[in-house]
Amino acid sequence: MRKKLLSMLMCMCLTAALLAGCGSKEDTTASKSADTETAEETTEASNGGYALVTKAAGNPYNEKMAEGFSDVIKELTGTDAIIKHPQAATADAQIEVINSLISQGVSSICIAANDENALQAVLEDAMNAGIKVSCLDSKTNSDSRMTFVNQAGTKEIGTTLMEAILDITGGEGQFAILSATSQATNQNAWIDAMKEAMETDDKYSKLELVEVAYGDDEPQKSTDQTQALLSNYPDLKVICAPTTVGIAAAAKVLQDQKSKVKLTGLGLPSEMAEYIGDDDAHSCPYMYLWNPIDVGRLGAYVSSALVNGEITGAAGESFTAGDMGDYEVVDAGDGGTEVILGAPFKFDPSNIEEWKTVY
Amino acid sequence: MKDKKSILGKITASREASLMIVLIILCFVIQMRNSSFLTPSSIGEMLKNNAVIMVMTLGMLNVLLLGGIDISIASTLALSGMSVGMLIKRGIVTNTFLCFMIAILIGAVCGAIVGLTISKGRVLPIIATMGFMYIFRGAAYMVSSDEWAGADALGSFKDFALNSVLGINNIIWIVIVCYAIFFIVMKWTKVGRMVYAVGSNREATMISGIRADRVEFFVYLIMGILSGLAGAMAVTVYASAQPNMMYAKEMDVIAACVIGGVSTTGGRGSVGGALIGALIIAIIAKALPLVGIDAIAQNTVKGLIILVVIVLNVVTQRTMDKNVLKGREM
Amino acid sequence: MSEYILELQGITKIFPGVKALDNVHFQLKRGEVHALMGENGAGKSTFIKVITGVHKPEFGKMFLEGKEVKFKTPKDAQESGIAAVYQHPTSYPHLSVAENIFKGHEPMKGPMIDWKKMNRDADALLQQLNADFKSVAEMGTLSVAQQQMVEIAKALSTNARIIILDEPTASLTKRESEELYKIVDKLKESGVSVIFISHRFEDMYRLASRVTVFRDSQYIGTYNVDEITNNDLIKAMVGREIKDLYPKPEVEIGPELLRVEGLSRTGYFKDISFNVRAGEIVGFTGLVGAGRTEVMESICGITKADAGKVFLEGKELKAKSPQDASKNGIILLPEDRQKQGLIMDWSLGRNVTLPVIGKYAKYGFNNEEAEREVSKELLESVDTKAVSIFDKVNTLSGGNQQKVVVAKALAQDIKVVIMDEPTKGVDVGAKAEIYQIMGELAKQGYAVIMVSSEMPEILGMSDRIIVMCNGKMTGELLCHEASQEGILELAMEKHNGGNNS
Amino acid sequence: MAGKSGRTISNTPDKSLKSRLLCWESMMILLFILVNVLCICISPTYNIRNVFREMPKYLIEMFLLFPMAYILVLGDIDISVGAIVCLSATMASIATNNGVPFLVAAVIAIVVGMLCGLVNGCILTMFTELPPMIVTLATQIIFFGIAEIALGSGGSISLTDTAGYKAISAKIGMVPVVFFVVIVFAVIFTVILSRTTFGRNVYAIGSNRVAAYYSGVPVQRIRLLIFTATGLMAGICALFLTSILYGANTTTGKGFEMDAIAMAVFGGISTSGGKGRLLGGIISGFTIVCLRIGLGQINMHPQLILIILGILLIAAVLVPNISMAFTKKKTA
Repeated sequence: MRKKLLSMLMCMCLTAALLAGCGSKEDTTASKSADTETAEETTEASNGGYALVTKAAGNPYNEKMAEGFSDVIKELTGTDAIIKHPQAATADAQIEVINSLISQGVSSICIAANDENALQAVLEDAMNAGIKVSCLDSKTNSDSRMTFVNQAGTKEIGTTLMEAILDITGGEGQFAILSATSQATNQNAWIDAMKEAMETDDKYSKLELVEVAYGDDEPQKSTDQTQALLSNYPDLKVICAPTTVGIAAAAKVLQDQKSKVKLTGLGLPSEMAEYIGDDDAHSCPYMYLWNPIDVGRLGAYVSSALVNGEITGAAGESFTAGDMGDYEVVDAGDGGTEVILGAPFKFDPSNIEEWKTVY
Repeated sequence: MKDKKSILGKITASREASLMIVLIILCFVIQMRNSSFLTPSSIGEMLKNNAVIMVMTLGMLNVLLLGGIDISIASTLALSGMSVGMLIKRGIVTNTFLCFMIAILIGAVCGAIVGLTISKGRVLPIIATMGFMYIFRGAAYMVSSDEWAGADALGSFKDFALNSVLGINNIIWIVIVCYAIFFIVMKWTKVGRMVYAVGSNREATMISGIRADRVEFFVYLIMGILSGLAGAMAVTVYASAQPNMMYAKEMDVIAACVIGGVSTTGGRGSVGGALIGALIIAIIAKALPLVGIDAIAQNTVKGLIILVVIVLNVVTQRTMDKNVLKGREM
Repeated sequence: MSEYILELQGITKIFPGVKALDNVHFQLKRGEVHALMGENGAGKSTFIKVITGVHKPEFGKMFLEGKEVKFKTPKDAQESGIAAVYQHPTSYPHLSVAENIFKGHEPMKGPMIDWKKMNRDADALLQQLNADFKSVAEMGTLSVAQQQMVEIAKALSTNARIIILDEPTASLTKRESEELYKIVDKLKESGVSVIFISHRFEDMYRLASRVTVFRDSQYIGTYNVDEITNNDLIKAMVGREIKDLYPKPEVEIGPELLRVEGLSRTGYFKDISFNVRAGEIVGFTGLVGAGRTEVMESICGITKADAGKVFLEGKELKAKSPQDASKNGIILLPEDRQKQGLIMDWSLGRNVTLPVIGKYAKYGFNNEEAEREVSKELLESVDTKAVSIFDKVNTLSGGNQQKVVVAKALAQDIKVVIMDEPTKGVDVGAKAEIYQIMGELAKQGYAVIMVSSEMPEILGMSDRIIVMCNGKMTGELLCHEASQEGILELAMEKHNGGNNS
Repeated sequence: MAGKSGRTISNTPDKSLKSRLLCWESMMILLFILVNVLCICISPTYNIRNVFREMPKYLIEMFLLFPMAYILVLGDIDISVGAIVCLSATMASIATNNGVPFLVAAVIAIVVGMLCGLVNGCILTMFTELPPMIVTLATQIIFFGIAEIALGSGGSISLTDTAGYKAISAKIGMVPVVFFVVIVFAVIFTVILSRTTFGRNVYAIGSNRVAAYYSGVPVQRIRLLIFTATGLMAGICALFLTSILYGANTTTGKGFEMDAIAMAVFGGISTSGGKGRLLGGIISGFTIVCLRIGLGQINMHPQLILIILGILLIAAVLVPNISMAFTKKKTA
């Protein structure tokens, strides 16, 4: 009797849980977040479909990218794109997601990689299965992609940030970098580009990089690190945070303490609107970012072009990305190719009000 | 002669006192390396930045006193914080006080569910809270609908953490009030002593007329309420609500308690000990970047410090026991 | 007003599957000490819990001072002036003595606990009981006897009219029991009625005026203590006659098996030397806390001795763990069956074969069939009352649990058996059976060491008696030259000097 | 020395079909079938080929389930296994990139894992007062920290020579090699726990550590051995993980300990020690894997999948408790 009841309850529980899952799917679709298909529609998806794999769920930057991606796919094919978030911001979790997409038989995967090399095996599998693999936002190594949608050239970002630092410091003085985690691919590439710019160009010679601190993209740790930078380097003039979580945490610390130290870097306008301003009451005179919606849109166009055979991902090819204009596939310098969206966009007090509602 | 012995005896016999010495040594060493450490503003920053963990440590103290454990608290925090963040962002609620109340209410509901599962459903705390860790965290993501509530969206709510009363930051006031309340409750009220009683000998409570299951429910409820409060605090301190906020921070809270001499098997621990434990955790987080330990080695050092402190706890306890035995006349 | 302060009629209490009390009656006169006797499992403890409101009976009525009462919670009973001192100390080891005494009815100053008043009141109560410790001491650091005293203080603190003592002397020594008797006398004088549960006849004779006997959850009868003989009482309790409680067989003493020389452990015992020969039963006695158990644990490698040597059959034995000791044939039957002796939620069979599974295993794989065979044989040989070897141990009574512990020891290759308080919490019927087994062991040529606080069994079963006091051996007596008084004198040697740290 | 009363005690075990069918394990098998039927219904792409293809990533966590089951039965817990996987994978990758042959790298991974487990075991057996949860929490932070230092500022390492690793991530037909390895280990670990003297001793320690010690069970030696073996299995897990990741990074293995504990608990192994069988854990492990694959294929939000797993985990413990209370009330 007891066991029977037990088994019944267990089964009921399971079905209830699953129903709950399927039920709330509608909400998430409505808010354009997760899965865009109901179970029946998956049949279509298994015969094709365009998939985007983000770095993690619950991040508005990724959401905006996904938004742009699905809009374009809807426009081009009339079907919904498959947006997949991994369970955590790790390469491990992305492998599970990509495997699942291979099973579903999608025709293209566009991925923002959490680790440059770790996805090689599974992405090779995907390509062997005839799936067109491209990256956006954050690349994988050249063996495991056909091409990469780069939000802005790495070198360009490096020099842009160095220019900003030069401008804010007034030409000389100490500055520090507050990064995300020590293994964040993008951040490391940009920091390297900044260092390279310092070495190659004489005008940066009076600038001194005192420390690269890591806030692990956690508000608490980023706050601790920022405060430590302030007390360890009393002569510090600028902090540069090329990460959305870090820049917001640092901006808050500086603004709350009414510190003389200024901030720049890469951040989301909606998160940073509060801190951007020319006067002493604001900690960040200006910062940069690209439009994540456009990154997503270009990613979709690239996926589509790859699937349609317009491009194969070789350097020198070109394609039309709807109203965004024509783009050319160029050599990325790592043995693979990339498509560069454009220059990073500058957010300053004159335009921040306009952009903070967009993303 | 006897008085002398008792003062010395008190210091060596009280875990809080010996931990206090560790704390002072720690502060001294850091101060030697970096003189900006022991300044009012630096201490204020440290307290403010660790307020969330300090508040939750009080709840965890109660849970551990019962011999239980709660690893769902960081998820409860995220759910309440995220809910408040979204409510403000959508313009539904703007009053700061109301926001705190809502956060506490959400925390209370989470705590009540956990408490019911453990006290009435007789599910082992570690398993129940592991399940709820996933559930509440998932719920936080659902609430967020993959958005953040940033500084701009939070309006006047974030000012709470900036303002101060009598020169002490609001957030630190919350911590002080919480610790004061718990210090009194745990020492001077029946309810507080009941928690100790249930943790010390659960079977005996029935005879003393204490309903152990109610105390257990109550303790997890309190834990939930404090996590909810901490959720709102985290949002105002960092002026940002994200669904993955404070991910895995429950371990820091547990570590704070254990460092503070709270026994994980129940019955032993004090508010003072929890405070010192939380302070040691706070100092570690604050000081490691200050004393110039390479960023990449900071985690290793943090782990080593925790390990050394708990091993030290055991070693001192053993020598204490041995000394008692040696003193025994035969 | 009725003659009886407390009267229970037709009480029936049913637990899932068992009738714990079946139509039980009880009457308690004002100011009397009333003994409640019966074997373990007879329903005494359940009965007490009904009186104190812990259990609610299915049928029956309860009258307090002639008025019918129904207790919903233990608190109701407390407020009506009923207090109980339970068999297993129900204290909170991490809390102070004062808090233990006043738990549930702390003196308050507004919403806050008045610690000062609580400590003061507690000290006053303790002084009344001639306690040698302070109210601020941590409960867990006290000895069992001291904890018992706190329990009594706790009962007194509620100004109870009825105090129930559930086996208060079970873990007390003779001298401590005497102290307790004095306290009970004092209570009686002040008009408090006492219900007294005990397995010891001397307690009953010394204190009670009337005795009620339960057997198999049923009421058997109430007798005046001075009108009933020992044998009749046993018959009422057990339902049959027990002729010889201490069946000590005549055994020829063989060669020396175990010799201990100068064994010491800081803070516990010092310079212990003795020997045990084959076929001999050596009784170890002394007050609780004299260090007897600790000596045995050191011999068996459970704790490390600081100095001294142990010889088994003339060869030095350095046991570093109980495993080493049992491999060499020294088996300890620990004092606390439930915590140290048995795995309570395992079956009988599994428990019996736990130390010897390796012996029957092939290449490390268990031979379950052989294990079942062996455990059946052994459990039957000690006459365990159980249906199947798959029964769980926690369904057995204390005496039968002890038999399982014995069976477990017998499964191993033994030379020396150390029995630590083998009859603690065991009822009369099972006690006799355990003595029987002890005698058989000696007869088969094993050396037996019995650690016990119960004077009659020490005197009744031992060939030689070793008395310990405060960590030291204070005397070694041959059976025929020993007397209760003589042993007591040795056991309290140092205590008279007032040195009780 | 025969019993005088001549009372006999039965020693024939209850071998009835009913008692066999109504155990937790058969419930788990039922649930496993149910989950698979459900997955087939909701996902058109849920078939054997796809399941086997997606499985390796999940299967490698099963290497941790086996020793974790032992640790839980002991009444201990180890939350550092994920960190050990990370450290082992890092060391193996570094070794390979320094030109060490695959087999030696494999040995390095296993030895590093074993050493980490040994550290846990030594601390816990030397200071028996310390709660395992806290000790392994500290070592978790330390092991991840060491891996972080070894990985350097990049935080990631990529294999330059993947030859050997490709061999262990290969497939035989459509079944991946790792599946066979897992099955072999499953059989070994299950048999040891349920059939051997060692296994019985593990249960004895978990049920009553003091009584086990008094009965001559070498408690601390067994604990040390099992914690070390856990490290060893984490090393093997790391090796297979490296073969999928072609390297290691600082997030490798994060959260594996919770997954392993969840699988074990779901399979009926209590964290309070002494209860449950590994077979249940293994079936529940496969059930969870299948469920995750199925739900992944219908693109369910990952956090929603976690919510479902959380509910299942609590239900697995709660439902029997409630129904037991229910039946108790009925008979009373």
